[in-house]
Amino acid sequence: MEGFDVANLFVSIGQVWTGFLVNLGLSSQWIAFVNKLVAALLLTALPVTIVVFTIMGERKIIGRFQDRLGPNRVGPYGFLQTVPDVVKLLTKEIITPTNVDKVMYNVAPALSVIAVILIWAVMPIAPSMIGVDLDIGVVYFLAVSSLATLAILLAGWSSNNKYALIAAFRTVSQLVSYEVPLVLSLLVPVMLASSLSMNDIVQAQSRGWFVILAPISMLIFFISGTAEVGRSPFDLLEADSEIVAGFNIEYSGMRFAMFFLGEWIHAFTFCALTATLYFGGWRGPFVDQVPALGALYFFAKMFILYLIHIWIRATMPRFRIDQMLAFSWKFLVPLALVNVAVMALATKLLAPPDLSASFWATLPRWGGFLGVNLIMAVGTFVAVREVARQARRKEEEVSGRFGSAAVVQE
Amino acid sequence: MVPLSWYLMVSAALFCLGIFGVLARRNAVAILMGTELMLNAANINLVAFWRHLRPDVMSGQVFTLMVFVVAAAEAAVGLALCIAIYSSRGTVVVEDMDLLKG
Amino acid sequence: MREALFNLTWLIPLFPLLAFALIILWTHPSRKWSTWVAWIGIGLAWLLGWTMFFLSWGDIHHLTPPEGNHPVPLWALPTGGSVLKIGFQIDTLTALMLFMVPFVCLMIFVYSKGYMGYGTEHPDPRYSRFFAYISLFACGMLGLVVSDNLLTLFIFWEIMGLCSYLLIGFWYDKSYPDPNRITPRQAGLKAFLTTRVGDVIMLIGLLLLYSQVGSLSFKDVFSQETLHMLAEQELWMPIFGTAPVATVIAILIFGGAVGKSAQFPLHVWLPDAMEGPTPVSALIHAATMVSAGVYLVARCFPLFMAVPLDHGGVQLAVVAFIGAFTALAASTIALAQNDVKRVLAYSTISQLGYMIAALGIGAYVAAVFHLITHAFFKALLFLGSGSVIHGVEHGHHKIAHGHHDHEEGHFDPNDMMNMGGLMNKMPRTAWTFIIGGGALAGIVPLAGFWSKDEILAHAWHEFQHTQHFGTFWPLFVWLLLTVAAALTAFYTARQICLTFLGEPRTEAARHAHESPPSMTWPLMILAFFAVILGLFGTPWANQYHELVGEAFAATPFDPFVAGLSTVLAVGGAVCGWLVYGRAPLRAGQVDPLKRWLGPVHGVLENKYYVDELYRLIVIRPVLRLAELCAKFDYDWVINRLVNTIGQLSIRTAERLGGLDLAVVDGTVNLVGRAARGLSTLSNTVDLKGVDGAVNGIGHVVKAGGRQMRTLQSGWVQDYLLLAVTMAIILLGFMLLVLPILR
Amino acid sequence: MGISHVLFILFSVLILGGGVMVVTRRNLVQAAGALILTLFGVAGLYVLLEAGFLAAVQILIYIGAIAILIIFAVMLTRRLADEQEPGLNSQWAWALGTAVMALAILVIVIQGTWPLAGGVVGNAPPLTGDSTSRLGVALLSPEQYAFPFEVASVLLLSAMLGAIVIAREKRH
Repeated sequence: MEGFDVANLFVSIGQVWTGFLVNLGLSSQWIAFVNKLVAALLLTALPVTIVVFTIMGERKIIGRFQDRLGPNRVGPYGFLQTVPDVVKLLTKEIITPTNVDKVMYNVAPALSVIAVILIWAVMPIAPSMIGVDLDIGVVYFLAVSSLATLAILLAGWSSNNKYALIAAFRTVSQLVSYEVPLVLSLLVPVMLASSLSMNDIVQAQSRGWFVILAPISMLIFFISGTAEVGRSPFDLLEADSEIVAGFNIEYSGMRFAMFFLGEWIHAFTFCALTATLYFGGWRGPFVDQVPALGALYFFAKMFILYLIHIWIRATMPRFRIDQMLAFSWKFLVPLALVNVAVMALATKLLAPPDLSASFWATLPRWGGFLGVNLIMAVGTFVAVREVARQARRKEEEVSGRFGSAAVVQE
Repeated sequence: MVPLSWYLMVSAALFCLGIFGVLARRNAVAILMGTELMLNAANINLVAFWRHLRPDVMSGQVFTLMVFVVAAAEAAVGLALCIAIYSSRGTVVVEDMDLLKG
Repeated sequence: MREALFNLTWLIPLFPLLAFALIILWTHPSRKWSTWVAWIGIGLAWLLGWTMFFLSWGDIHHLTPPEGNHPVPLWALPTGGSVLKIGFQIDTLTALMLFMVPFVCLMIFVYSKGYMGYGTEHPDPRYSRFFAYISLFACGMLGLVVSDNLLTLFIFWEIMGLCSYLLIGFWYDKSYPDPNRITPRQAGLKAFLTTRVGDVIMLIGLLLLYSQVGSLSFKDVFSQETLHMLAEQELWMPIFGTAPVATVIAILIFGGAVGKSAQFPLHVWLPDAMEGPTPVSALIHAATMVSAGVYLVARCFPLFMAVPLDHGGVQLAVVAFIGAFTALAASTIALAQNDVKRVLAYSTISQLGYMIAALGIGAYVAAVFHLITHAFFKALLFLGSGSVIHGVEHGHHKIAHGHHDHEEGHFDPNDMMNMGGLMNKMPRTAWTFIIGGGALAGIVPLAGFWSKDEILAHAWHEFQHTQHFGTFWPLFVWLLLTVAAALTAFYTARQICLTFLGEPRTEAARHAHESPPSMTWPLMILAFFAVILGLFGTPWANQYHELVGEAFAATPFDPFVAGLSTVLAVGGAVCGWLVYGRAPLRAGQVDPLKRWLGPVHGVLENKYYVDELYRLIVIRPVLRLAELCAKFDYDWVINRLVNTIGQLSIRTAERLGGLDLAVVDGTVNLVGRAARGLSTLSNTVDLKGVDGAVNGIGHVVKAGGRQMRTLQSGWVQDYLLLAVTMAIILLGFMLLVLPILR
Repeated sequence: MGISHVLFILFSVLILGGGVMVVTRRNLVQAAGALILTLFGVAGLYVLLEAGFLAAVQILIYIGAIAILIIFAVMLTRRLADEQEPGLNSQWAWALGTAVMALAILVIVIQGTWPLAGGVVGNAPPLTGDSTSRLGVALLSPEQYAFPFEVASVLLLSAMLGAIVIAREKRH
């Protein structure tokens, strides 16, 4: 117990736990095995635990946004509302419609949760606190999150329901479309850190967060992440006014809850990823002295980003499907392509960060990157304005020619 | 370490499954799946040879990546063809397509 | 600084290429933007080109080939076993070409704006496309000039071939009432196919070179060791016997030059290529593309020099002979042409013959000198003729609009017989044209005189001082070229007189007017250069020699030759004036030359019937062969074949059966009835056995054919199954059975 | 027999079982699902072969893109009647014979060079350095595979354009 160090909280807890196992008389192989098992369990439990709080928090906050109280019956200020909800979902009858493809119907909800939880395996939560520091962490996360697409497709198809199938088609086209700008914007932090490992990317941000070096890339990532998660304004996968409910229309009870769970975990997981890739992850003041603080910073950043998420959700109306696809292919993808090219050039031209250099010596580099991003932003703005003007001109031409008819139609 | 021959055997079996799929399935999309199996079998071989014989030269992995590219291109074009054929003939059953009959 | 600038060499062809891409992809809807993009592209190339030229003038010793050139390696492609290096280079020859090519191109680009009718009511419908094509064309020529290896040279060479096809056939929808007259579409095809013959020969040469040397970069190929090695090695060929490899390669590469530079016997495309718009004629067929052939020979000159004549190196003699022959023959044809551009076309062929012949007798500097001066004054002449045509066409439009009567079914603005008296209507065009004509004719002191004189002097000098006395070819070349010089002066005078002097012979010529400034300014600038360029190459202070010919001995000034050529040029011109200028032709009057030469004139007018000969011995057999192949393909497909064989077999079987019957019976009858039993038996055997067998074969074949038909089920999987099964059986045989057998 | 052998057998079962289902299932969506199992197994083999990047890319490209594309195509070209029709064509017995023959030849050849009885422990040279970064260097250095890499990108682009052109609905 003499080595217990509050600064290295998690390491210390690990030591205590290992000591406990040694006392039980286990061999070192078994200890490693048990440790891995426990770590996996904890990593699985972590997002599932967080989601309980985020659901509650989101409902409260959205309530405030919409000028109402939100849940306020169970517990103090309604803070325990989630508990009866979960109980209700667990105890509901599980209905399996006839003529469904049994295997896929049952696999799909689980897959949708697994795909999201697997991402947490490479998430650096605090210094030296990461499930597994894969040297291809970023590619791993991309690969794993592509499974969520599969889950949705399988669910939609196996339900043997037209609406579910159509919803699945729409969803998949949305997810596939937004995966392109997502991956392209992701290349920028990878280039800046010159590593695919999540841990290395966090380490590389010791001299400043990547959001300062590459704000446009961060915006693209955040927007397409929102679309990947399928939250407002991209929540077309459950556009109840158009396709009844979405790909999960035939699911009930716990199976439905799994989709629900997967989506919510996915939402804040993306916030966590944004925090890791662009906002320095667990980096913050005094982390080098007190590593345990890292987890605090990490979760704080994640929740702040999630707050923005909720804010957007409460404010923005839903996209129409063609608008949504056009936004990805005609705006985000070209911008992301230009962004990658320009940032690659900038990374090549502006000297790589010298960790020993003083803060002031690194300023020109930051300034250069910021300037480049500013130029891109202005260019984008000008281009979009020009396109919009042309579209308006064309529209005026048309309405000038068919002016009365258009008015009548409206 | 698993010996090289195991990988080769699995890959050979997968390849022959692919051959069978390509030759015996009626549906064009299923035939495409068969080709994917064959490509994967080749990939297993490439990576296994890379790891067991020459891990210092990256040719094996590079070739695998090239096969990925080719597979993606092949899937895109092949499936586009399937859809085009379906929209013009109403079927993707290969046996129904015999315009070249002698 | 200098090094850094030389490293930018690769940008020179890039600018026109970018212009091409920009126009094709984006700016083509706007004529204004397309014009500017093309101008800026070639203008930048011109600025860079002249920078390189003047830099290298100050750096001659650093850049003199073959050892000293400035390479700009760009890219190394791993290709199988070897690495393909692609790059650019600057040496003195390249620098000189960079002086000429982009500038002349720029002039032509500026001129094209007016010629293609920018800003008028009837601009060319494919105006922007025209600028895109000529930009790509300029890219091809510039890239060819700055290439540092024969492979990229060949690639750019082919880009030019493509562009010439596109540009000659630019007015592809044009057709003429006269079915014998070649249309632009056919002319483009003809140019493409004819040069293709030369290109294939050249490609074979390149392959042979690569197989021997293992590299195509100039630096490797023209190094002393390589040349020595190539000269030593012998190559055996079926008909020609053994020859040094260098000779074979040189002659094969020269084949490419023959095609591109329109030398006999592949010259037929160039006159017909005049069907394209006139700036294209100037661009392709005077200043740049045909120069490419000469440039190629000049570039490969070390290879041509590698084997002397007494070691079996006939390549230079071949070059000299073909060049001289072409020079003379083309200039005689030019005498009898009436199309203003066609005269120039044949004169181009003739002048290119001059250069080739000069290279053939070793007058490297003189050839390059003539290449440069000729490019300027021939571009000037072509553009001038374009201006004339433009003016006459406008005159024609004016009267056609006024009267609305098309008395002649088709008016040909190119025909000199329709012109006359244009001197007063288009003074700027006329004077610049006369300057260009003087330069072409070799009048002192215009550019053409100095360069032509140097070639003739070199030939004479070579004849007098040649090492291996007894070879007559320098004298032969000299004679041919001297005669050609006199003829050149004559037909130039004829052309000027017919076009500009006398009275207008048609209404159209009467209403012609001067072309817009964007057309006349290039003319004047080019005329300026046609005057002064020769002064840099006088025998007393030959800058060209200093620039490109360090390695060669200077040609001494020879008053006899200079005097003779001056007398011949002036005499030819005076003759021309006496015939056509003193008493100008009136409308409808017959060309006096036709009277005097009689049937010879007909031969000349029909270009020695070379086209007809080609039609007879090449085109028609090829067409026949193609028809035969088509027939075979259509009629003799497998079903038909099988059925026919089956039927044939049945019929044969019947015949044979009958024959057997008759023969056997007859024999039996002749021998006697004693053997009747035996013969009956024999008969039976024959009927059943032989007949049956023969019939059976027929049946089997027929049935087999029917069976084979079902093989062609149209199911892709059926074919696949067969192919895969066979492949696997073969594989098994090779992997499993063959080792055992072995 | 170590953990890697167990995993190998697991993945092989996944691969071959999936493969058999791919070629025999009448329901094409189920066949596609089986294809995904196979692809997973192959990714697992990559992990065993210490080619982690390839494994991730296999999942990303094959499962995330190609398999989904295939399922899309199945759904877009489906007729309800297809479910009752046989999945195999009339010559499937021949095809089976050919495939078995091929397998026999391959097994004999492999057995001749790398015998299965050579032991359960394979000896591969040790892996030096980070193979992912070495792969990246190999792909982008001009003297190695930069040119094939560029050609591959051109191939992808042209395939994409071709697919769009082919599958686009003709507008009148």
